[in-house]
Amino acid sequence: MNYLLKKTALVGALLLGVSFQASAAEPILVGISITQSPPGSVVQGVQIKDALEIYRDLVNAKGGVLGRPIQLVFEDSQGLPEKGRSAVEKLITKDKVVAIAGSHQSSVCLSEIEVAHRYQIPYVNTNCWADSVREKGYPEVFNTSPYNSVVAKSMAATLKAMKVKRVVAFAENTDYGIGLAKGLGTALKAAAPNVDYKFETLDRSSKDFTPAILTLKANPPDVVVLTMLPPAAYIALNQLYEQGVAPTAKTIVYDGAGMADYPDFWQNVKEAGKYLMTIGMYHPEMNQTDLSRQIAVAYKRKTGNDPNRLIFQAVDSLVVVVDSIRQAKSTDPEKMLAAMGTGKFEGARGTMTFDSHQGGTYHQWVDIPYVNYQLTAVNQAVGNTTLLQGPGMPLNIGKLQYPK
Amino acid sequence: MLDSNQIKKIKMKVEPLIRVEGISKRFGGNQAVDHVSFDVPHGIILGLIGPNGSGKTTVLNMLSGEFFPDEGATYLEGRPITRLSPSQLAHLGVTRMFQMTRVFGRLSAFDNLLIAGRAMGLTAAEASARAQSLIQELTLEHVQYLDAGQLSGGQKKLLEFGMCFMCPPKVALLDEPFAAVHPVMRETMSRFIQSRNQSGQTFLLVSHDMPIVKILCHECICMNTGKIISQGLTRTVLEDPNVIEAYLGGDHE
Amino acid sequence: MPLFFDLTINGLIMGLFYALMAVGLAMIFGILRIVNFAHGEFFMVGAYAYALTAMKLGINPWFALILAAVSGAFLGVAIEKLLMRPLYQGYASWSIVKDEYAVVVTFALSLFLIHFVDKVIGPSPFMGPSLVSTQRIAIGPIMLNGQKIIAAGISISLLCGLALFIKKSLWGRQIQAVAQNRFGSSLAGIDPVKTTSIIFAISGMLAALSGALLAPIMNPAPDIGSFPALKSFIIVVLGGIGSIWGSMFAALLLGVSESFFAVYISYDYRDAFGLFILVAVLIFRPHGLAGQKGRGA
Amino acid sequence: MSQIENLWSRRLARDLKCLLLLCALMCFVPLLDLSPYTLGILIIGFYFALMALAWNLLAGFTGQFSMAPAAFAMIGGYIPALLHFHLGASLWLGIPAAVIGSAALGFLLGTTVLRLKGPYLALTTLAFAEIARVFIGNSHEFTRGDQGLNLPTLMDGRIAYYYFFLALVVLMSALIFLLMRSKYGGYLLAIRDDADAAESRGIPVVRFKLFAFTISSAICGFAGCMYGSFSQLVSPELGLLQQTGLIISMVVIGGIGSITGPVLGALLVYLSSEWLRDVGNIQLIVFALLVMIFARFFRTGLWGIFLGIYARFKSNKKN
Repeated sequence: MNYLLKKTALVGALLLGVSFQASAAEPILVGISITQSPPGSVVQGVQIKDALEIYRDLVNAKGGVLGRPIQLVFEDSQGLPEKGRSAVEKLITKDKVVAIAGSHQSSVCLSEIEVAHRYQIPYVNTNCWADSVREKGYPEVFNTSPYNSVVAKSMAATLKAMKVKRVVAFAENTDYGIGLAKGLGTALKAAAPNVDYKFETLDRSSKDFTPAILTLKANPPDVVVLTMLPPAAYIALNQLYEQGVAPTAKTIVYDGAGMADYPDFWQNVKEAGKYLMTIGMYHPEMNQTDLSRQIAVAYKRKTGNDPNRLIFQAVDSLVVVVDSIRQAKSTDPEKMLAAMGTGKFEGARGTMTFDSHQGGTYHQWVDIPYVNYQLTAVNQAVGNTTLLQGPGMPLNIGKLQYPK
Repeated sequence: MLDSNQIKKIKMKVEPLIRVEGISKRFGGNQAVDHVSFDVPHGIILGLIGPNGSGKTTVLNMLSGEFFPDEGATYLEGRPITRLSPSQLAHLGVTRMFQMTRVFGRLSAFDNLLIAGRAMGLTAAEASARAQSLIQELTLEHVQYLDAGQLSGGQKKLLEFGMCFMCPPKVALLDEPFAAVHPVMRETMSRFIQSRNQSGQTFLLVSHDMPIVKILCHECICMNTGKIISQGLTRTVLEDPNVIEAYLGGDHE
Repeated sequence: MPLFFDLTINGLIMGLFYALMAVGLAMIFGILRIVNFAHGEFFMVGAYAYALTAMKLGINPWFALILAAVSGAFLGVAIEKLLMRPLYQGYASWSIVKDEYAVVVTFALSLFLIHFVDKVIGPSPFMGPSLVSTQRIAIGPIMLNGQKIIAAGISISLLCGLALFIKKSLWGRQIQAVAQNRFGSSLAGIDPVKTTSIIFAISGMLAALSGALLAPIMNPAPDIGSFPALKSFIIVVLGGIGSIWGSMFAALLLGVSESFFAVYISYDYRDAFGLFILVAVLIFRPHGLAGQKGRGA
Repeated sequence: MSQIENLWSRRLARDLKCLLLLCALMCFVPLLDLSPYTLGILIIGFYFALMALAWNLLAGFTGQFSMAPAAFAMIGGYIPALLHFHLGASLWLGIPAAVIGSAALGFLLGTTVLRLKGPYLALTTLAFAEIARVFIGNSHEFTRGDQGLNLPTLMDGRIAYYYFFLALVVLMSALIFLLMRSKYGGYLLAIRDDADAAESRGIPVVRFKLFAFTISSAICGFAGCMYGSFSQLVSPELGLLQQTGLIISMVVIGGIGSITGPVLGALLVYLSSEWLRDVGNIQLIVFALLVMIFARFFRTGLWGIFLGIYARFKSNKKN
């Protein structure tokens, strides 16, 4: 019993400490809802946290915004919609944050934006791809994240250029996975109607996808598309390889999640990662802004890893929050939202503006840069991969390699 | 013309209280009970004896509905009761006591009696009245409010007696009631049994304890390896050479 | 019918792994009549012990395998000493209290282990080093992951070894005795407490080993344990309480039927399928496929 | 404490008094004008109190160890959500549907599993819970999968919801009190302590097990539905095994086999785990340890500890 008491006392003391700091120099609080413990993807959460802290320090080093420092309040969504909802609820009602950012899983976003909408607090989506997040049409929600429809369009274009006949997609049973797989289907119908395309939904909590893969063995398709997130995607990749289904001289794996630049990618897939073709939201050959350079250096110093798209997406989402405050000259939600709706924002990946048309791209940074590249060696750094399509450039499918 | 009372008497003569017809039970390989038949007349204390594993407890379990016989049938006053559940049997007036005493451990002794009474359809008032009188009859006053789980083995036995007699049954099936009980308690118990029997209560008593069987039981049935080997007045059964042989044999094992 | 063939092989291999995970649980279930909800965490600990010692300390994988087994056994004994003693030292005399205590404690333990590892070692999944360099081997038409073959081989030998141990060795016979009748066996001079800690050691060791063997295949993360644990629960009941052979049989059956169910019925509900079987079996054959009917479970 | 106090009726009465006292105190909490967030925490605490009461009715009063309470809450939440999502039905149709639906499911599950005992019962109910969760979580087309469904809210304003849930807790405790004071309550207790003995004392065991199981499922379903309408979101996470574990732990810490215990446990455990969120979110680690310590060393739970102190206090006053 007194164990409990001690703990609560400790907690109380800590809370006091925090609130004291806060009152010292009244900072601007920005709420960050990320996954910090399983079952969600903690790897993503950690990257986003690092990136946001780096940018926060940059801003505060320059004297903050409106003369006030930025303070990030982190909450753990555990990658669960329910926890995300209560986390955002806490950030808004208890910590009184001026905006929410950081979320990186569509199912969580979808429950969080409900809360943001209820309290009319700006919500910047860092990495939720599902179109349904945009289709809700909530004026509080702005998206610096990649989005399924653009990914689907680009993948369809690539597949068309490859002149493939048969494509099979493995989709995880989430809004992201199924959404992208379906989107790819419709995009393919438009781009290359003669391609025979079908997708299977897999339970991402399952550890053995071999049965699904075995069905392809007799007659492998030209491309196996993965719309799954790690770690399930890693397992699927390995099992595709070990069953000899892909990559082969006939079949290539095309990753639609942009997982090739995850820090834990190579420690989870070995040989199976070679020849993986992937859509990427970042590549060193993208035209760098000086912000992105600063971030890259700082991130390398902080973590020892090369930066990846998630780092820049996170930074950009905070950029939007900070600059909207600067442009609105106020932390009043309405003014911030107005600024976000109309303003231009110099992000790490270029100049961001948000579409105002309802639908799949509502409040989305539409012309978000992306690339297509292929991994050609085990443990290859993203910088050394073969770039099939530079940002905003035409696709050069000729460079695509197949295993001998 | 016969009045209803006389008819009842005649009926009692023709209809035994319980009739057991050729019941058998086997567990896996071994034939625990093998075509056993006997009657339990009204108002008797019938002893069911036999060495360990002779199947007497199994017979009791089949009578009380713990499990059903593979073959054969059992009747209560001519009415088939072979496939009734223990609770149904209890309501018909066939109630049993377990060898391992079974009381409701986390409730006070008094509550045990109350619940037993309510379960047999008494009102709250009736139940607590009977409970009080039984508590006295069984000399449990000093422990009536303790959790039944805390009572001594003997006290538990007495309590279980009490629960059986909240609504006096037609027949009480007692399984080794005297096993591991303090002598004083035995006294209380056998007095209780006899006094109840004076007022016409029928008992079927499974026991090892020959002295007490001699004292209590009017008639006896001795079983061995699932069959009845001797049956009749207690004295004659106990002197039956088969019975002695069976017990000696039992000891040799 | 190559697909049929492939599915069967794959199913059998999965089944073997399931078996290795489950027998330990079956033994605990058999001797204490409780469900160890932290069983999956044995698996997780094994996987981590193996992968970390092999990768961070760079020691030989085979040696790491042994380390994993030891750590599992150690954890098992620790749990038995710290948490399970009350169950059979008259501390919980009522069965309901026993079940409740067992579930609460083992459940809390699993929660603790998962989040402890998550905080201390970190959340990201990683692939343990394979015991063999070649990642894939072709045997005729069948492609197999080299690690899977080795792991399957080791599982078979372990399971047979266990069966022999239970049947032949003195400890094994003591275990059987205690499982049948704790009280009686203690009268017969067998120390049930010691026997139980042996059981926990074995159980932990086997689960940890399966974790280590699957580390290169299943990319362990802190919450990896829930998957093998659920499978094990199913298998234990299918196999009948405490029946080791039953569990092995059930494990293989589950493995194969799952991989067919996945292909011919649904990938989505694959993990529910085993549970369906479980419920069905419990309804129609409450004592499992192999378990014999005792008087009152 | 004089021995007669040990009579079930007395124990139950004392229990209810304490609970009503506790709830009376909770009535004044909103006067401290807490942030809506803190109120929200308390409301969720009440939700867990309802679940704990339901589970305790089964485990603490009837001796049936179910692992499915969370699953029934999830089902109870999803029934109105699906009705709303597919047919646009209002909550006023949804709530009774939720109660009836979960009761019916509980009845069906009960008829199949209640012949089983101890670990078997736990495992089957666990299997049922997982099936329900996998099914709801993976039927993406029908249930929107793991992203969950939105529910219309019942009333606006946290204060209103707070008192609503508090009232529900009081109501539910009162109902359970009445049940446990009646002879049927006695039957349940008898079944808990020794089902075979209860049977041969003339209590139709299976029927009353089923009765308790159905009631408990219905309460869980209702609680889940209410929770959904409060958070305006139901997701498969409601049915996670961890949730059941949380509920069990609450009952154990609070004190199993009582009415006050579960409610007290639910509030304390949930609040403390929320506080611990702020210490580098190690709440789950600390919390798990706490549960083990309690289960191991304070088996009677807080309620038992309290009674012990109360008794000593009483006897001191006598001499």
